[in-house]
Amino acid sequence: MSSTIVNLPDQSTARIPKVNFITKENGLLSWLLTGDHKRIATLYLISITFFFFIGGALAGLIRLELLTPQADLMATDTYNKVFTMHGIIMIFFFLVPSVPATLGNFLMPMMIGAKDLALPKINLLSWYLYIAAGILAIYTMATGGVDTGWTFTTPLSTHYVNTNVLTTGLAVFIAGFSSIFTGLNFIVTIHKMRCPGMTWFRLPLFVWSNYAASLLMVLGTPVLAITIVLIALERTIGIGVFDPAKGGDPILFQHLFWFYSHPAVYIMILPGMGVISETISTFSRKRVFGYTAVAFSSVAIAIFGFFVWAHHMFIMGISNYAVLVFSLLTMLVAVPSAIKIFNWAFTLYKGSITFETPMLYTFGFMGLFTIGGMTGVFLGSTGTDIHLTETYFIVAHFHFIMVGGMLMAFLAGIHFWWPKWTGRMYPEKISQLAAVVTFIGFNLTFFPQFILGTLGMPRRYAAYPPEFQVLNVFSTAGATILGVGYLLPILYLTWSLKYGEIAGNNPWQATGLEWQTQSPPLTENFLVTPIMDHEAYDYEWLEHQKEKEVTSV
Amino acid sequence: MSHISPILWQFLVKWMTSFPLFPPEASKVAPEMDALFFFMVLVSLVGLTLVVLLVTSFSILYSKERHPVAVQVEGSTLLEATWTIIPLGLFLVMFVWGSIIYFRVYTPPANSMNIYVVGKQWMWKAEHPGGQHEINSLHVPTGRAVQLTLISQDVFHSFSIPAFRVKREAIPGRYTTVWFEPTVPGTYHLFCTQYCGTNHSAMIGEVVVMTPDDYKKWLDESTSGTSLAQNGERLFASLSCNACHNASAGARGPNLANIYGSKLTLSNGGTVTADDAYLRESILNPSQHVTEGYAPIMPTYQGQVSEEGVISLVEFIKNLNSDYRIQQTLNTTDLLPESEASPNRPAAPAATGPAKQGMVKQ
Amino acid sequence: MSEHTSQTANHGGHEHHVTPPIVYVAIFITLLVFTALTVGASYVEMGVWNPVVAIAIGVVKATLVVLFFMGVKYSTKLTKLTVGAGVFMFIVLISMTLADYISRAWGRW
Amino acid sequence: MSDSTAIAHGAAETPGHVHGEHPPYQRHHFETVEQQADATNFAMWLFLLTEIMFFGGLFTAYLIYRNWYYPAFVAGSHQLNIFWGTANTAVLISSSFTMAMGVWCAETRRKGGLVLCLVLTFILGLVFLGIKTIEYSEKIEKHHVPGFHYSLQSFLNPDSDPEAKAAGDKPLPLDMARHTEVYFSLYFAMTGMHALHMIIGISILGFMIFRAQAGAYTTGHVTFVENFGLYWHFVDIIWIFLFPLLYLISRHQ
Repeated sequence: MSSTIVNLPDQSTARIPKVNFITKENGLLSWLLTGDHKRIATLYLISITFFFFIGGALAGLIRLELLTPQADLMATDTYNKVFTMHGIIMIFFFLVPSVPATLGNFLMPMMIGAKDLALPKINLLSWYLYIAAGILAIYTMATGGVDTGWTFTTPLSTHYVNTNVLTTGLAVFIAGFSSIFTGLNFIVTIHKMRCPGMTWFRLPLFVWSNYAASLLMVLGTPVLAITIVLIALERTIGIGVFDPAKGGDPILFQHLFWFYSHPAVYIMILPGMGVISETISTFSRKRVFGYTAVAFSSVAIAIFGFFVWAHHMFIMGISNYAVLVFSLLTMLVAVPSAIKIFNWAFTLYKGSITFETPMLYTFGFMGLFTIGGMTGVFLGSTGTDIHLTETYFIVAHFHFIMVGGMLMAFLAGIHFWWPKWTGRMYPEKISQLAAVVTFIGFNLTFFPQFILGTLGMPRRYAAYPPEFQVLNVFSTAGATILGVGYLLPILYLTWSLKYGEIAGNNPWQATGLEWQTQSPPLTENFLVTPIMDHEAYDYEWLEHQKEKEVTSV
Repeated sequence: MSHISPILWQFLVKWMTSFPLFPPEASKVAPEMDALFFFMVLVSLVGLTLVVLLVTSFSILYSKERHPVAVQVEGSTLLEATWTIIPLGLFLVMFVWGSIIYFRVYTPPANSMNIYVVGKQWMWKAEHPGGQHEINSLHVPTGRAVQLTLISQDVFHSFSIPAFRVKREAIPGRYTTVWFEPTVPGTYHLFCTQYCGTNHSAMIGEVVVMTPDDYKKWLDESTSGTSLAQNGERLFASLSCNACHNASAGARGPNLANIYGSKLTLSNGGTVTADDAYLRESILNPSQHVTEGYAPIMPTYQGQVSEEGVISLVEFIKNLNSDYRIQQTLNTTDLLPESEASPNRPAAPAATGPAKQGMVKQ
Repeated sequence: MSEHTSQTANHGGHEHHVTPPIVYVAIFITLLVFTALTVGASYVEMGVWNPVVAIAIGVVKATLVVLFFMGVKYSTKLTKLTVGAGVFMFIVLISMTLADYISRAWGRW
Repeated sequence: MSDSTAIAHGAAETPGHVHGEHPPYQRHHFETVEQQADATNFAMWLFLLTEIMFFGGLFTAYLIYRNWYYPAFVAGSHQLNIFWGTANTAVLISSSFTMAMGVWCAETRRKGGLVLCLVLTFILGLVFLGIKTIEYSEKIEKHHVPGFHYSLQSFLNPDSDPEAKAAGDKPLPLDMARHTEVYFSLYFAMTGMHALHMIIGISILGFMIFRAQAGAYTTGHVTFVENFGLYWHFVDIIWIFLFPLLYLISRHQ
């Protein structure tokens, strides 16, 4: 028995299918005017990778600055602009669209047996909005940047800085609409475009979690939009809604902002959880343990996610009664995440586990997400929140969720579906190495920050007391390793586009409908509309299929 | 060791010698919060170990070499219920425990001494009742509950003392409070933790905890001569507050003696406790806080009094124990120099110095 | 408004409800009446009930528009659910934010 | 191909389907016209969901400040012209009615009726904006636009202002008078956002009138008209709430 499930076709005879979504049409215009979800996903993949590396470069600058206690690499205002742009680019231009707009866009229609998303033009529009917003953000950065922090806290952002708040706000506003359209498209598609036999409880869990995330996008993002409009009005003509000098309440801004921005963290993590459900099932050859619980926990997170926003404001002087309620609800929202972790762990039970790259990233996700989730409880509990909030503890916490969780899941997904997307495999050994390097680099970068936060080092500091230096040096060293871990995939994935082995339709022998079509898929995904006649993750059905094929040949 | 570069060597030495992993506990609430913190660390470690143990043991037991054919298991309601209910129970324990500490930190005891703190870009100004001013530092005695009344002059700031495990945002337009009881003399970090603009990272200072004797000495040395309440008294006079707020029969404004802490009935029918926040609001937005039986004729002082001015007015009104003082301010313009103010009763009836306009912004 | 004889138009053999114009006319007139009513009510002293009445009339009018002009009365459960979800989230946003503001007055905080 | 394969007989080969030929407006990725109509209709509803939340933020702000600064809100509200407000409500309800009739015409394939209804809706929309312009220009004249030389005159000294005088307003204390600016901020933000939606709607209407004349919506493809109708009615609903909240605060005083 070999220790891998990878099953590639005979390389001497195998060919990439002549007709696929990439070769269907040629020329730049055929890409820029496409309605094909897979091409739009490809456009998204290229653009978010670009923004990820911009955001990553800014993160590198932050870590370099923090190597020494003094603000010596850059002036404090430059540092403030750097971390602001790092936050804005990473959140609005990488994390929010990362899995949904790339993997989700690429896979969702195939997973439910549809030819395309319900609204292909809206899908394309959402990419153009994203690009317009991205260009605006880069323009902002080039013309002096912005130093409000990604949270745009009033009255700082409205009356006390003279950087490009308006253009940044506009960029975020437009990016918000891009994300609304993606979410809206997903919801419509999942409701209306499922193939015959694809009942709700036969949907892959990736679809469930993207559905939950889409709900958040559709319901949460508009509140951010109106908040930004009010900020812009406040800043330009001073309407006074958030200005205490005119009788406004800056806390109201916090309420409206976090009404979106807390659900936004679930927008960022839920699709990643979907990826993990797919990979962990495939590489343990087993149906996800407690499918229904995992599916419902996604929806539960989405719904509860709307009731907890004020936990970002515990020390801001909101009413203590509200603090109690929001803290209690925060504790409740932690439960579905715990359920998911244990269900994934038990999916391995009695499985037949192999350790290909996506699975390594998945293990990384599970460990880091557990730490990130548990430290979230430290912050949800009001008592410890007082000490830990606004310090590096919270920085470490959300990086464990966002980078350790979401980015690991994103990379797991990219490696998992890469052969489907391009028709070629990447080199396995080096990609496993990259996964391990990423994991080590990540822990070295962010674990010391928990200790820094407990010691009280505030976030967004360009200079800090010298006794914190040792841990900061660790963190910067880890960031360097992490950087290598992220550069490696770019290199070998690009290499694989031309030199990778031909993957065939189903290299992982996975059960999803997307694996039952050719790689790369056809423009309308399937030759004929599939009919779902089995449950999701039905490996026995798959075995059955293979036997059939063998006998029919 | 000559082949190791001096900088790296220096770094390694530093690493070996001073490398704090946990902040000092210097307040009464700190050990309590740390108990919860370590409980949570423990739970997290147990949880993480459990997950890691499950994943590794399953990975070894059921790797493809050992276990070539997967056995399909649908799920287990019992197991799933277990890992729903146990975390939920633990989280609820943390919720209750955390809330108890939260309420402790933000509920100052009645006998605490009050220090006002004004945050502005980018400094902290502390105003002691005895008239001591400090910038970016705070001197407090051990063994006494110290309440901070915080406000910001411009943007959100956050007053954080990690060694005390307390933190509170200073927000514009409203007082917030926090309290602590220092236990260990020493010098501790004071940070602004809410991002507040360019020099956010320079908005730091030190909290000096002293023994009560040292503290008394410090108070004597650094007094500015007039207490906060006396400043307030001058302001009260110079803004002609006493024209209405006096004890005479038929005065147009309510008598302010002993008003602090009392329950007031407002003209709109509501009742309110006259606390710092109420007093501040009544100065700046009087029409919403008119006491029953009075006409809404008081002008607003928004834009005429600085936050420090409001603080001294509030402190003055707080310490008004008799009509005598109002009458006195009504009639006196030049008074005897100030005798020493004790920290406990900073505004003990005493004469005030010549009225200064320093607190009044034009 | 007794006229609920629903016609159906043929869109590729799919049952699609077409509301008869008489219903629209009836709703239109009702809406105008309610508009007059709400203006009139605002001139009547009702104390705390003034805003309640104004909102109630607004809700009734909006419900009529949603049910008939927008045809939710005859649409699928999914559409009804969507409308319900919108109203629900709207109420969550408002009520949970107001919960903070209202309870600030309860204590010393 | 075996029967139990997941990739079973698709639509093209299945004889059960009625449509041998797809109508020209059916997009390639939909199996049937109904699926397309359902999907776009649902998408429109979801979009309206986002609109509810968009205005939700403004309504939240409104409710909070109305509770805080009630006298200022009353005085500010009395500055609005109730005649124009009521007229505008009637205009918008009428436009909603003509729009609903337009949808009916499209559904029953009456091209002339559809064009007429759309033109009427278009005109009523313009009338609404016209009246709004009159109201806004009144506010500009009186310096009641926040941020632009905002004047407290009408509130500190109601006798100087015929409208405030007519409403029997008492002078507000200075601090409360200043908060009328918050009221007008919200007034302009809310009605401005609403007017923006109207402008977008009217632009689309203009486009639709031309398409309707070409007969694009009266051959069974009514989805676009229906969905636009939903949008238009939604804008109407927003106004139905804005009107009492902004114009009718305590008119009896």
